[in-house]
Amino acid sequence: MDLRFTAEENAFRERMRDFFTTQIPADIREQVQRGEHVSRDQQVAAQRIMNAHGLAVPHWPAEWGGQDWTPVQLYIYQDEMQQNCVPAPLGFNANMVGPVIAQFGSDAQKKQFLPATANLDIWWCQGFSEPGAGSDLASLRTTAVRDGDHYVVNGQKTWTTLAQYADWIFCLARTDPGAAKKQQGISFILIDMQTPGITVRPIQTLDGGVEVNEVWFDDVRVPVENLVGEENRGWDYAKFLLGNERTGIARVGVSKARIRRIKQLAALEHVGDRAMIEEPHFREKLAAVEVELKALEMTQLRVVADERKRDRALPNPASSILKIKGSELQQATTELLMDVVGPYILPYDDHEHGSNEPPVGPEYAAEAAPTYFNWRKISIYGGSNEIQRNIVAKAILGF
Amino acid sequence: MDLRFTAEENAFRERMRDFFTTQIPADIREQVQRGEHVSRDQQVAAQRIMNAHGLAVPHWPAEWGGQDWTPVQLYIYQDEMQQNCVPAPLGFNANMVGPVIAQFGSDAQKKQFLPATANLDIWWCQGFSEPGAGSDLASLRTTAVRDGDHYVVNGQKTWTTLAQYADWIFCLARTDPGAAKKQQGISFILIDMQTPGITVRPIQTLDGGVEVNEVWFDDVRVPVENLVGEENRGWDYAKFLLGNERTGIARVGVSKARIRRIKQLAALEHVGDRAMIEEPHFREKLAAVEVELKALEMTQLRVVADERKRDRALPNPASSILKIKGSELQQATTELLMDVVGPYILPYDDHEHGSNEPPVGPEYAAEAAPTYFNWRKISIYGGSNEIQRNIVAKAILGF
Amino acid sequence: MDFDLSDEQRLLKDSVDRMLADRYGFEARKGYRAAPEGWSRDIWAQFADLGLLGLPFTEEQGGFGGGLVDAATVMEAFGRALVVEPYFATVVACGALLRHAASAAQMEALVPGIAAGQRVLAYAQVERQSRHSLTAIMTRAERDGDGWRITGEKSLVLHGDSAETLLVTARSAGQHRERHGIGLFLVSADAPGVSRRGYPTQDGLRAAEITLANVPAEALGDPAEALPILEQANDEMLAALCAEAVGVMTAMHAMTVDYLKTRKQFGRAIGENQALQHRAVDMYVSLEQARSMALYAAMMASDPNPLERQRAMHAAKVQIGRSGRHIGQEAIQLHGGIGVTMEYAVGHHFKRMTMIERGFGDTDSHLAALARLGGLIAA
Amino acid sequence: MDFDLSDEQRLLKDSVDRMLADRYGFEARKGYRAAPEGWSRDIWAQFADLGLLGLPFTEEQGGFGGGLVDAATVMEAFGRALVVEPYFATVVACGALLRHAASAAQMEALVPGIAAGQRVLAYAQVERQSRHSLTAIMTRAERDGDGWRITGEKSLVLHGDSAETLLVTARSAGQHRERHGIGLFLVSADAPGVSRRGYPTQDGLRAAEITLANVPAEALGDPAEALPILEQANDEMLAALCAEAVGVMTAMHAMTVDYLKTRKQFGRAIGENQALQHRAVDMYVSLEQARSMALYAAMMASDPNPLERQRAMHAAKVQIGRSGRHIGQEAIQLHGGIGVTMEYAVGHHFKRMTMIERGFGDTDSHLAALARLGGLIAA
Repeated sequence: MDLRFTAEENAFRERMRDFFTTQIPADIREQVQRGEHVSRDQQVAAQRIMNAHGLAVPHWPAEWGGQDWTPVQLYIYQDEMQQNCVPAPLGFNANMVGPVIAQFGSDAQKKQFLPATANLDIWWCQGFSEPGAGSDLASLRTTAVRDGDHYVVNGQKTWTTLAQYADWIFCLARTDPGAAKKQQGISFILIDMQTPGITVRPIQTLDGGVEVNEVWFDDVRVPVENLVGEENRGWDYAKFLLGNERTGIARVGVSKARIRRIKQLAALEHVGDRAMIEEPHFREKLAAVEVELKALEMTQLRVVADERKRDRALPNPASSILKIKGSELQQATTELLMDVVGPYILPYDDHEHGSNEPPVGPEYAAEAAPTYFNWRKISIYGGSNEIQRNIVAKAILGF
Repeated sequence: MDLRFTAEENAFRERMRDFFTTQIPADIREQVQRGEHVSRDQQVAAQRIMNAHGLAVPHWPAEWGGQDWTPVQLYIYQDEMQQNCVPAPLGFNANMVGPVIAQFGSDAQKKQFLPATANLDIWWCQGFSEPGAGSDLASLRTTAVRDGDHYVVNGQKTWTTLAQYADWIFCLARTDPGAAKKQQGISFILIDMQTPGITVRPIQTLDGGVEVNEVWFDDVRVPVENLVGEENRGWDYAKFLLGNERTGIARVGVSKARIRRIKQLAALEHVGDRAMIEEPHFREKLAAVEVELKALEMTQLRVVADERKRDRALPNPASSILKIKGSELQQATTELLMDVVGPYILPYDDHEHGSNEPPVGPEYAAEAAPTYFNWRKISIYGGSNEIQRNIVAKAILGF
Repeated sequence: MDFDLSDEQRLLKDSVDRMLADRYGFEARKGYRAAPEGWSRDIWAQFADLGLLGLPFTEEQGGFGGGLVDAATVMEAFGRALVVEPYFATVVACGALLRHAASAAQMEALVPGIAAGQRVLAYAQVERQSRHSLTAIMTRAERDGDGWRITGEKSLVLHGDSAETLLVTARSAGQHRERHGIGLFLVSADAPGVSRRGYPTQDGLRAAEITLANVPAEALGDPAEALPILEQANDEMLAALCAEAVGVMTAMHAMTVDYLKTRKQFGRAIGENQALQHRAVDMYVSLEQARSMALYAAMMASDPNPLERQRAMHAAKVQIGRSGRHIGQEAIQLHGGIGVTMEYAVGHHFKRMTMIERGFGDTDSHLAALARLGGLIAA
Repeated sequence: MDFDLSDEQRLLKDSVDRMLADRYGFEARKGYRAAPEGWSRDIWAQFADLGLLGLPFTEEQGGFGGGLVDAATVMEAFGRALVVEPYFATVVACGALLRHAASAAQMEALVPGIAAGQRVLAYAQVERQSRHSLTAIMTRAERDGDGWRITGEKSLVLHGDSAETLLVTARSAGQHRERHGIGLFLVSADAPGVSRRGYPTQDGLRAAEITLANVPAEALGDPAEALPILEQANDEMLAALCAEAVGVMTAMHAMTVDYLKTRKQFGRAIGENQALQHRAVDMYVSLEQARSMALYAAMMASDPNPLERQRAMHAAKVQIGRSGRHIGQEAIQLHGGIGVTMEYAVGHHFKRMTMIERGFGDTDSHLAALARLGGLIAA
């Protein structure tokens, strides 16, 4: 047992840090640091730089742009990306549909989609959730009925993140309504968002932004060659996809970056005569989160190390722990940020609707409350923390 | 709405405080304040003084020694008793078997038992719980089989508090094993602890003391006149009994007294150059508990005020809230006491086994850890906090 | 001791509840917020008709002689419905300031207009650096004949953009953070030298940044010794906010329980999961604790002993903050996805609760202040 | 980075686990505690046979050259079984002190006896007023020819009643709480002037109050500059305690999950209640966090940078304390009645956990110290 990083691993970290801090435009990283959403153009720009350096999809098969990295290297890559406020390659592309196509897609699909997906020439969104389904994903009701060499898709998806930016959507749709179990008879289908019959309606979230949407399919005709893998086996591909994000989910680097920022701002904010960072109570609150975060980082490294011994096709229930604790700590940092900002969390900066006035109060104040509001979602989406607890209870504790 | 006590109520409080602080021997109250158990003799002495002044069983019917007090007066009486570290009249007598006999007993039983019960001439213990039953009280297996003018009792009870001191035990026993529901066919029977066939085995608890026991009944012959009320209706009487303690359960006065003591000790203990009570972090921890305690006191007063409008024979589900929060806060104070005592919580003072050496460290240190250990029970006994949550979920929230 | 509402109080409560049930649904509220001022003058007139706007003033002054319990009753109902009109600013905050500071003549000049719904007031107290301190005032008041001239910048003035009249704190003497030297001044919002920038707040209300450049003003009470009155009024504001918060929490809890009972997943109501039931129970315990402390705050906000009063208000704000945070976060979590959208009411309550939790001193600062005062229980 | 045990470490772990499984059941442990010294010399001899008592010393010194990870492996196993023998006092605490302070000659004189199980040591550091401070030392050391004489009172000396040899901190120079002037001294427990009062501790171990009246002693290292070594050794003790705590927690969690699965109430296993399952999951998350931090502590306890090392140790003790408190309280609560009796193992684990949580600086004091050092993440 040697819990330190090797010299090679430390050198790799230096290389990553150097790349992220010198190659990704500072304005993009600063915007992420402030807690603001990046624009579509910024997301595309950052990912293309990474892709040009072979760093957008390092976990993909080598022939499609992957690097042959160890789990520890992948971890370091992700950690440095997060700590340096670099927007991660679009998850729907890099972690979701890309690996599914690489694993289960036809050769034609791989050629058509993988390079464009890695380079964010295609912006993907995910059509899994449906109204009323929530965590019971398999109860989906969207149908795809075969009609000649097309599927005709009808139904409604919801919580479709950034559908307003998307070129394509990957969907689960029911192709065999008579299947014995609800998990059967579902297919995994790729759909061009330009196809007639698709309607996108934005849903405004608590922070005032639009990140998610409802998407309707009204007799949408999709060529059968857009089916991934076999018909009626979509549930298997979806499980593969959902198990893919195992360790980065804790987002320790994101929390570290935010704590660093909180400490910087707390040196500027004063309570009475004293800088906030000098307040023992506040320092102890911060330290308590730092302790849990260090523990989570070590937990994550243990899971990463364990990955070498696991069948990568099987989900790792330990990732549920990373999700539970990681989301709690990310949420805790958003509250600490509000502590620092103090009364100036109150004004609502309506920049989404074109307000161009300077912020009320310090410039760092405007995103504090929206970030807190928005980040309540991270213990809900991707399998709520309640679902994660059910998974741990069953898969680890044996209930 | 007027949330203040009336002048009459304040005068009543003064009278109670005066009585408790001048009539109950100081050594007994100091022992309670230190967190030590009182002896059987001390318990009897205190209760007899109260009874001589008509203050042992004020909530009983007037003809058996009760006072015709309002719920608020009863609350003030209890609060002053707790705040002044007076050992409450034995609960098994005053709140459990006494009211049951007064309500459901025969005239002969009332005459035989009530005055002696109020005066603690009889020390009662409770034979409800059985091994393996836990909160599922009605699954009890102790039997009482009619044989002429006796019942023959066989079975085992557990968690029988202070059975080693008891003269009599009130038991639930199954008299009709063929009853349709497990709550039916149970009878409420009074048994002299001197009867042949009774064995008491002490159970040592975490604090090292013996508060609870196992009690075995081996062909114990009990005269039929010791049946309370009707045969097979014991479950109703037990429910009446358990619903009787509704508001005092929060034990706000006990927590107040302990916080007062913690503040006194924290002025004596030093961390570096500073008295512990001057440490901002410690003061804030204390204050946080004081806030919740004040809220609980107000909650308790609201429940007390509500009592006037309620059928006193029905349990009040709001008392579950008092139980949940009251036990949490009592337990929180035991941890604050350990905070103050610091390293000297470590020595185990084996006074139960006749150690007569002076305490290691300050004299107030010895009880800190045992109190913490012992008080874990208060969120378990009398219907665990999990059971209380089930009650609130069903009876108040309508799940 | 008596926790029952009087007949008058019950009447007040019923009429407010009825009006809100009729006029203040989720969609209706959206409409009021979309108005130019961010709230509805029509609803405001209804408040006047119901006597709510004159509530805290005596009948001689043109009001209805309501006490803090009456105010709490109204505010709790407003919390449930998330009322966006400037009731807190005009009636609670400025009402308390006027009652404690204004002369009979000043009352006579102002109260009828307030009670009739013709005059909206705002309390301009916060400054850029003040962080909830009542003494960190850099705005200056200088004598000008019989009157005063005010110069300075006021920030986060609740409903400061739609108010006709401003009550402004300013320093006529003394040093920064000194207790002596602070006065309360009456300023007309359209006086020369007043410039205002209004904006929406995170919880759907409105506020303004206000610059005062040599603006003519009238003193309310002693121009250099207003602090005790500001503190008294501040504590009454806190009591009202606590009551409003209880309304907000009550609504969040009720919506959550309702959602758990009706939302079906995996073929059954999610509320059949015991883990979620227990969490709803813990929310309920938090709610009842908050309700108790809001009552305590209403009782203690007029306590003649300032130290006891302040201890009580710190404690109340701490309990409200903790309960509100717990209930709010759990309400969102248990609602799942729809909890984080603007399309469903619970998120709006969560946002209001967050701003109450962190407004007028956040939970940590009140806890620290209470600890400095030695807590609630004397050693 | 490599989290796997080496072959030697796995061998060590297996042999310790096997021995404890054979010899250290709940009833057996009760017997060991009933012995006059409160622990078993027979078991101690077995530890010697397994090489555990010489573990931290080099082979040249007569030991086995184990590192902090080996120590952690042993201590975690001991935590699961609640070992009552003086391993922490003799091997972990005094072992670390000797390794850092003793001369080759002193090592030669002491280590073989320790490794063979013939010599028990205790570390006499705490004093009545010191409250975990390493510098609050009033015990005096005065030069006496080539040697020293020690006078003072030491308190809460773990296994001080059965130790043959004491390592005593004393001040040969400097003022109270000054860093300079502190030395570490070797004292024979049967030397004239040593009087000891042994007593049981809350967690079933033993400790002693020790009075030293002009007792002859030998200095270990510099008699006035031992503090850095005491700090280094203290951090190694903390790392070992963290590992032991993980063992204690692991056992409590396993017992609780097992109990939930087997205990039946209302006709079914109580573990079928989802609310209880989720609480067992939260305990598991706490446990894994603690396990991670204990590994971190083992890694950082020998870090050459004292500041980084101390930050890490404070953080580890905080995490261990929080996780241990959470897991311990929940384990008792979920066991119900049997959890609060001495007749069932979980309560004994709970008591040991409580003493670890509050020994060697409680959670609050380590958190405060970490905060004073600026936390773990640089701004």
